[in-house]
Amino acid sequence: MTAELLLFAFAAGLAIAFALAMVVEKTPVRSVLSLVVTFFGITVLAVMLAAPFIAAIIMIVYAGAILVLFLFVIMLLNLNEEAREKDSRPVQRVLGLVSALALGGLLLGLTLRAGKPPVEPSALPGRIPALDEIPLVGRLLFSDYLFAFEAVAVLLLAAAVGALILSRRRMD
Amino acid sequence: MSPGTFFLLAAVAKIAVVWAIMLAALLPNLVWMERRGAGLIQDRPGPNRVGPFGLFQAVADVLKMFLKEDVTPLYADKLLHTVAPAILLVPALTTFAVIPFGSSIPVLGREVKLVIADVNIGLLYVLALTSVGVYGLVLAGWASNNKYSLLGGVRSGAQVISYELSMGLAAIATFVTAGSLKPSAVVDWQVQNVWNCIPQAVGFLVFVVAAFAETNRVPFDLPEAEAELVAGYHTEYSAFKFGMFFMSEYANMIAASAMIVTLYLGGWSLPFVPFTGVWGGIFSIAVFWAKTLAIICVFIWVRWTLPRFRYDQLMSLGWKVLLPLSVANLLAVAWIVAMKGPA
Amino acid sequence: MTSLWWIPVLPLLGFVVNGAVALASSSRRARRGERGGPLPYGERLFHGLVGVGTVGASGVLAFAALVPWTQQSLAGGALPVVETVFRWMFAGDFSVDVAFRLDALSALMLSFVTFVGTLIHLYSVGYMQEEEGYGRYFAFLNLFMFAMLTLVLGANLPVLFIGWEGVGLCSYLLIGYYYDKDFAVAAGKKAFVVNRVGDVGFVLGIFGVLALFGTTDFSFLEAARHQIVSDTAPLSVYAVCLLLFLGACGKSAQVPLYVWLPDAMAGPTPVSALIHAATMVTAGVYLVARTSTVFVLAPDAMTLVAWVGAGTAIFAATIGLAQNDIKKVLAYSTVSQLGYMFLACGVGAFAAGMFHVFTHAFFKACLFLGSGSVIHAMHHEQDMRKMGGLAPRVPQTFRTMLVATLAISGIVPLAGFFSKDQILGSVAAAGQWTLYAVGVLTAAMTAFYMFRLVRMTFAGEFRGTHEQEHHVHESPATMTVPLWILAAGSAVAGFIWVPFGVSSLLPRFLAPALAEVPEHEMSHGAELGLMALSLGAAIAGIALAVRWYTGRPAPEHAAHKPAEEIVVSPAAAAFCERTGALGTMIKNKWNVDEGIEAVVLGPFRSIGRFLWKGFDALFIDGIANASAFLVELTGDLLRFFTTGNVRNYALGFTLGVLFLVAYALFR
Amino acid sequence: MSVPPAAFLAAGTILFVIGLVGALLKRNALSIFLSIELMMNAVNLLFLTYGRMRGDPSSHVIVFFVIAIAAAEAAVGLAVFVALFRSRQTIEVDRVNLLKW
Repeated sequence: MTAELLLFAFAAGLAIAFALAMVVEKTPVRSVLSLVVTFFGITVLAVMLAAPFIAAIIMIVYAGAILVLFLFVIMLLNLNEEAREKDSRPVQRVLGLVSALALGGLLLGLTLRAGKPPVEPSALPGRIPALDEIPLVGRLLFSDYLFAFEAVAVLLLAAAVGALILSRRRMD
Repeated sequence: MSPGTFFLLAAVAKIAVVWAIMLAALLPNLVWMERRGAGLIQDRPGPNRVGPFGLFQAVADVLKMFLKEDVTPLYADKLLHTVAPAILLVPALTTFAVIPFGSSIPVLGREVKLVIADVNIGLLYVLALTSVGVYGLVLAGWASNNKYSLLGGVRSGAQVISYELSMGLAAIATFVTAGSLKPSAVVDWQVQNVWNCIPQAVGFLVFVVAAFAETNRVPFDLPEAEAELVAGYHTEYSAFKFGMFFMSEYANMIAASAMIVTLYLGGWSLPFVPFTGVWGGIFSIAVFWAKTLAIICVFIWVRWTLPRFRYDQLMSLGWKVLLPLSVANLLAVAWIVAMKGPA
Repeated sequence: MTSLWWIPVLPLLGFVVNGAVALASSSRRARRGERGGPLPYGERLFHGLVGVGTVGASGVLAFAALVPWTQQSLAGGALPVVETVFRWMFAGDFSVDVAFRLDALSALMLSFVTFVGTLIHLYSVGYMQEEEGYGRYFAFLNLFMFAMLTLVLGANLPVLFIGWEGVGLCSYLLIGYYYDKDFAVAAGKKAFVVNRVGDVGFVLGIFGVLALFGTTDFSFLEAARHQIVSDTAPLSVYAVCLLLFLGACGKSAQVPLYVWLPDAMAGPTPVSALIHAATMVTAGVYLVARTSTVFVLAPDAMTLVAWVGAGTAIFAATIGLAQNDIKKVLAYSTVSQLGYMFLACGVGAFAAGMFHVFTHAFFKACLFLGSGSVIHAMHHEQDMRKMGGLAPRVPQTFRTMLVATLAISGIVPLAGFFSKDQILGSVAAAGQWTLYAVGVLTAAMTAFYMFRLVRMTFAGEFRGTHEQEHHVHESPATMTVPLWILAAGSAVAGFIWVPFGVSSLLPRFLAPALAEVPEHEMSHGAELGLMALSLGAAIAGIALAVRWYTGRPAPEHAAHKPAEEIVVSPAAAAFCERTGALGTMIKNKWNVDEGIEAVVLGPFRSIGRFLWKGFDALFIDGIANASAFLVELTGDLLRFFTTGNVRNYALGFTLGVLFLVAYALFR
Repeated sequence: MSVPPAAFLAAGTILFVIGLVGALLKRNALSIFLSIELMMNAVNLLFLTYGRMRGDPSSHVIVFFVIAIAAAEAAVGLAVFVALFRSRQTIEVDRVNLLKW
């Protein structure tokens, strides 16, 4: 009981703290690393939500591939530090902060209101049994979501080709 | 004793066993093995001064690491420079959480499966850890603020990511036959049927080659190619931090060997030999480590025998040969399994 | 008999092969920068072999199919053979197959189309050898044969229509064969456009047939024969007949859609012979004869056909009287003869019309090829005023042309006599004496202008330049052999009508495929009298032509005069002077082209110009410009918001979401 | 579930807002991109939570798709940055304002 709560507090705290660090940090490499830690926290939360498969996928795809890609690009472009000079758009800055926080407050209200479960969770017969997540997701992917699955496959291919062409050096 | 407490105690005991074998027994002596093996292959004695056959060389090495001065370059990113070796070492050590290192032992009337955490996403767990390990290499290279280090880091990152794909795809094929993502299920399947290295020879080959690349071992040790990059990503490391890199290399090697054994060589099992009772369990542990050690010997043998690849050769091997091979293997296996119908 | 579809397909193969080789060859020449000049011998041999070979093979197949069928038919009647190749399209009850049909009518057409076609292909081998576009020429000629055979063999109107449009296309392509000459291009366009007018009628006619009979398959002919028509209102049958006849008018160059045919002489002469004399232009007659069972349901339409035919016959003949271009004379002659054929159809003598189609194919092809031979000899000089005295220089051409001229003039016992006499006899038998008089007058004129042509070309002394005189030579064997064969055909083709035994061969053969028209009995004596009358008219025309066009007084320095100033026959010129305005009108071809220009094309151009300047430029463009201006204005206003800074956009986006969420929350 | 789902929802929303703040305030295109990735994962977390509450495994599939699309987006986006950096030597969004016309 309390162990679970403790674990949640640890993971959520880790995620939020490092997310903040990511935003505050001026060095892009450190930002990326902070985000990795945040993802680690999210992964733990996902496991707690009986989604170990998704958790592993987040770790493999996000931490293992996407963020490494970010690191590569940072190293390739040699982006060591963000510009030190003052933000030339203070209005934008203040307005952005205010609106983001306002939106955050509203969203919090919205999610928490919608967060009341429609049925008592324990009464739900179709609760996801943690052990059967992978076959369940697999079956859904290849039945109800088959078209979306194929579409995403095509999208990934297109993205790969597009990325290649975009980053290719012009042969003049 | 409640089941919870028993489970906890058993887990602690299993962790203790694994780490004892790996950290205390295997890891230091691997260095000795490697150097003696090199001597054997290169027709020279190797370390033979410290203790009988130089067996205490490991102790001397560790002592030296602890006592040397720890230098951090002036313009390095100190935090990351320090964290990087740890990031590399931790995944290598934690991989063992999902590898079954023995059959099972009856303790106090309960069967204890000899695997620390028999989770149903074992393979994904391993892949996730491997992908985290990349950060150690890349950050070490970047944090050192040294061009050789940076090049080594980028190289190793690209290499590990490239070969991770083939490795994962090859491994998935074994899980397809076993019908589960649990490594223990794969071993069970092999116990009941046949070792995977026979029906999935292609996948086995791909996996072994990719494992060499994943561990940055010769012939794929480009990140630390001394002829071009001094020492690659650990050029600027010394003393204990360097020791951690050193350790993690061997820990990775052990982990990779253990994975090979688990997925393709029947894990802790031997054909036609039943493993029952306490002694059977203990014997299975011995079998597992013996197999792992044999694979490690292959690693060492290859290191001192083969020349290094060029970087473009490495990439084209990974993307143009291994990846298509592993995909084809996976498709073939999946087709055969699908033809056989649901198990 | 299972190989009917090979007959059209073989020339199609020839087209593909010839076309591909010609394309490859010309692009190779273009790459090498070679321009002009005849093709090398090997390429010419290849094109000639493929072109003549495929058409000849198709002819062999055709005769192999039609001879047994004809024997069977004459022996005791044979049903039409219909061969379905594949289902083309279908919708509900309606379906169209690609199918070919062999019956009496198509057998008759098939026989002379393949025969004359092969001869003309052979002739072209010699005639065209100097040409750069040799391969292209043979490719198109083969394509034409494919289309014509499809037209002839088609077992339903849509398939017939494919052939119909195909021959039109080939006609266009071959008229414009010399595409670097403006007049050839213009003539091709004219032919194409005028034909479209007729084709509109034909297409609508096909729909009309579909509406009346529920099918376009030729089975509707039998339905019409038994008067099984969905809509018995005479008006709808009448309309369908008129529409089909409009199509026929376009293709067969009847008044007022004849204007394209004389211009079509811009194409190579063998093309004129094959397409614009022997085969394609008779497709209209074929169509009317084919649908004769429908036409007889609308007697008024028949009358119109007869009058249009007779009118065309005499109208074109008058123009032919005063033409100086050798091919133009023949062209107007063709129009005039086609008029005869329609005249026959119009009075219900469909068999006689088809008979004239058959004989005309021989002597008109012979005449055109002969004129081609003359032109060849004269190095592309077509003006008869520059000719004269060619008889001893090109004796074979002269002799064959003389035979054909006698045939067309209707001198007994050559082919033209029988067919023309049959037509005139039928007209008289039907009691249409006005039409008969027109026919006889036309016959006299025909004899006159044909002999005028012969005399101007071959008699007297040479009026061209010295170089031309020096170069005049007889054509090679590939040209003279077809000439002799066609001349022989012109001589004997008429005998298939002559009654041997019980009844005449041809009408008995054609009868099952044509409408039954009640026979008008005439006494034997009256028949002989009419025969003598038409023969007399022809002889009178010939005599006048021979008297006027002696060719004797060749002016001394004719060679240096422009053609306009050469007076070949002072007597004819004097006669023309005396007729005054009429003569001038005839010389100017009744000013039809100018009239069409003024009445049809002028207004069209005005409308077009109005639509261009008044409607399109002001109104349509105005809309476009106004909307563009509006967009520009809006853009200028909205430009304020596009700072180009991504963060601004992101902020705007966030604010939008903020409002949406607020709405969702506090709603 | 001993931890109330609201806690997960709150955590997800907070992470989302942090990402949003980062996306709005950061000037380095790469950092903005990182923030967007964070927002996506916050949403993933919310999806998983709702799925858990309703016992609906479709949420896992949706998250799976989000991750796949994020991968595609990252590939193209980073390629765009590389191309941008090649032509302008910077990826500061304030200095890149070609979206104007």
